[in-house]
Amino acid sequence: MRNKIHPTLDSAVGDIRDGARIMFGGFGGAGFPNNLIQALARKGTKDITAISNNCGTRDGELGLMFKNGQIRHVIASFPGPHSNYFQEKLAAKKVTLELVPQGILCERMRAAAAGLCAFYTTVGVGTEVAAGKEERTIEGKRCILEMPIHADYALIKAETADELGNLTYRLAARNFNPIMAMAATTTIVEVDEIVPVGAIKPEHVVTPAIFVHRIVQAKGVRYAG
Amino acid sequence: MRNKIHPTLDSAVGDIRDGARIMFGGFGGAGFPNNLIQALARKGTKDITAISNNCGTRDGELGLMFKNGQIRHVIASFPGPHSNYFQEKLAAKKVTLELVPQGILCERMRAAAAGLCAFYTTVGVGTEVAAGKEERTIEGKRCILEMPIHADYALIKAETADELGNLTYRLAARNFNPIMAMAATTTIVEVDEIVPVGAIKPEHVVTPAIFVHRIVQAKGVRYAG
Amino acid sequence: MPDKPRLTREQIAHRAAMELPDGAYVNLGWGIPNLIADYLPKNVEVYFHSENGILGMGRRARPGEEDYDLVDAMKVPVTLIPGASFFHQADAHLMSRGGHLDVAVLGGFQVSEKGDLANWKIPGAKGSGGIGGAMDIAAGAKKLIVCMEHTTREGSPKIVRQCTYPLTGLACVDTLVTDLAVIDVKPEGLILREIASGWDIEGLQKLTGAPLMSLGRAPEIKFL
Amino acid sequence: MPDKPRLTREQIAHRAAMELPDGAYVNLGWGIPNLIADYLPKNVEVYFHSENGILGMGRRARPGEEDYDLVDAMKVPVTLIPGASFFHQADAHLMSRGGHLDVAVLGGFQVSEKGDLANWKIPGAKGSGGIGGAMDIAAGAKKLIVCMEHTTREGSPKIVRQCTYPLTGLACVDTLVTDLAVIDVKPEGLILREIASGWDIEGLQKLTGAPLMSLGRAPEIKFL
Repeated sequence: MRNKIHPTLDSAVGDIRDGARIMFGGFGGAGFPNNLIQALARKGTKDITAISNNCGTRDGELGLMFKNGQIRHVIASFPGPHSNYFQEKLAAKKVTLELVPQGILCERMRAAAAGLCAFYTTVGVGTEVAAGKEERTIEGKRCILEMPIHADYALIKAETADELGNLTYRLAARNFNPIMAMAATTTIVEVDEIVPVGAIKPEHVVTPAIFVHRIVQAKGVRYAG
Repeated sequence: MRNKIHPTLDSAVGDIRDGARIMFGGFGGAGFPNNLIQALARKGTKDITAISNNCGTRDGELGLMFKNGQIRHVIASFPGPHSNYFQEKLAAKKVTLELVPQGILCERMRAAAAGLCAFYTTVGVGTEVAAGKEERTIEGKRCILEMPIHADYALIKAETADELGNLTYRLAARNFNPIMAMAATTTIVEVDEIVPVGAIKPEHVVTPAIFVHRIVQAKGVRYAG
Repeated sequence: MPDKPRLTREQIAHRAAMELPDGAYVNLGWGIPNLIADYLPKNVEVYFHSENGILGMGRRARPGEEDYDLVDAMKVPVTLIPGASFFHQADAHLMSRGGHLDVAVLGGFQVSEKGDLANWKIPGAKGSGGIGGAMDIAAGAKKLIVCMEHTTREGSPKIVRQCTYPLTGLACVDTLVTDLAVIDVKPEGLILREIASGWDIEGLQKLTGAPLMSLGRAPEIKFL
Repeated sequence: MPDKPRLTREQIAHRAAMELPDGAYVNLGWGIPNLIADYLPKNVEVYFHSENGILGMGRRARPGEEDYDLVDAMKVPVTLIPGASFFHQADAHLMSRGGHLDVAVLGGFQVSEKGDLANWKIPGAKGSGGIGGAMDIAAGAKKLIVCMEHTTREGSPKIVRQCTYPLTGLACVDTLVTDLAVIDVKPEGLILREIASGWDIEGLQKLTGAPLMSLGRAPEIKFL
């Protein structure tokens, strides 16, 4: 049996090299892998392409990554007015941004996860997000072509992992985490609790172990802001 | 509150008109809406386009629909060697068939569910299923364009529904059922048990109630073949 | 000369709440729409969807009741109603984009006579801006209601022939509830359905950047 | 003249089982691949995926133990190992198509020297035929192994320059395990890795419809 459990947060992110494409889970303060983000800050990986719904808050979530200047490019749907470190770096042209509608962000990650090459959607037609994208009419509807978003790593947060890597999530802390787990080449999860194999009922597994490559238990750091 | 619970199988399928496009859940003997199928046989709806992985067995599952001559066109991945009534009708040109790779069948239904217009896949490139489909190369990969599969109705089987229509499934009887529930305009579910609202933990719901329009309790008829 | 009275933000929300049919699955956007849940008629039960993966959202959490794993799309701690469910964000947007929501209510900066919506970015505003879930919801809801003031603070019409702000979606708005009127967007144009007390269509037209039509004299906005 | 001995179907399965790395997520197709689970080396733990939505499938159910809600892709009642999970069929094929399976093992009618696979339809056969999950799995697995007899019952090669049977996928096969050889499909061609006891490459080539290459003398197939 492959042992996926890492003893420390630092070992779990230990091989993430400069220039990596990384998905970061979480939405609205819930389900962010804050402890893994802090480990990545300690490691000092640079030139990251970050794929995340938000760009963090002053002190929380991805904020630290921008404060440290570790991120070069962002793919996000709502960077957020409180993402001050991101906004500063963007204004100073030290970070570039691709804005993506939230559902299309999910869908492009899922396309990567599912081995699809591209898809057509009506979302964004006639708006700024259609710029540079192929447009055509299908079944009478104007639609644009959207490409998969792949990543080298997903850093996610779950409530419980069993020792094989099956995951469950608490309440709305689920959000982007299961999608990113499926989409990235290597998925690293911080969890509140690791339980023995068999402790999660097979019908209750949300992210099957096949999508999880590294597990680390972390005391949750939470940011309400 | 909308009451989704139907008193009888017959009332649950009562408005299904000739020519309807219907998805039928189930795979390998598990999770077939056998009681709803029998009600549809009693009703006698004709010229059905059936979307289902299999075409039933001699006595089971969709077999009855073919025996009765109720189905005109089938979209399936594996009609099956034991689908004798289907094979007879096909040989007699009383039924037409579109064969679709199983995962693409799922994905085309999901595209309908998710409001996507079309998608490109490498699956089927260079094979019979690519016939008549647009081909192009994306990121160096040959791929073909696949269209959503919509349906007027999904007839599915779940283990438990709460009174709002939240569903859970037993073991591998889940299979196509949640996908079809999302893809069809009207989803009709037969269940072993209807439980009070709140009896299913929100994290354990597999098909949220938004996808379920009619619920009927049915004693399960099961076919092992 | 003081203006005639207009609806408050709460009254706009109240009037919009009356558009929700019993049993509907509903998504409420930022701003005025977020006030709607407080004004549901007693005999109407609706199910609130949040694009972060909740169906069956209840009222906001009271002080001391907050659980920051249970927040809405505005990051505000909420509660659940019995029969709620959780799912991941892709399924949440499958619901919004795939036509599963009966009604979505969004805020708006501009709405065109064709029902184009601009609600995510003010030209020239500082910062990155952010789209969030608005484009998916606008594209996919069975019925889209926009709640907004009828004019900008400077008095310019927000209902226009052609949006000049960055667009959220084309021809997506079905109904407008403003502080002055309830207006349906139809193929033939903007149809005035109700008008605020004390106003007439001529006065309203002056504050509206696209032609308003009316089937007879539009009744006053009333609150249930 | 009786032929030299060939591997039995069970021995093909046994040899293919030795290709599975510890911890791998694996899908086994119909036919010979379905026998592989019985031949896993003791120190190797793999997780079996079934396209009807199971990860962590165990052995087949014993008489009296059958539960017809727990069947594999062949409709045969199976069991679960601890740590199993269920998911819907779209997620099951997201796994197969999206490159999440470490190894898939399928049966084959024909394999070309480029790794094209034909395994779903015999030309001229009666009935509808059926694709099932084979095309998705062939397109998406990280490594695709095909298990089949080296020749048809009539003695014709099943390894060919160009498939004449309806195709399952293009350039998808990585390794072939037949009753006579283990062969890797490489950009430079078919590389003989191991050969059945008593056979040599010249004899094997006569039964193979495409050129075989070998790095030195290929060793005999041995069983762990």
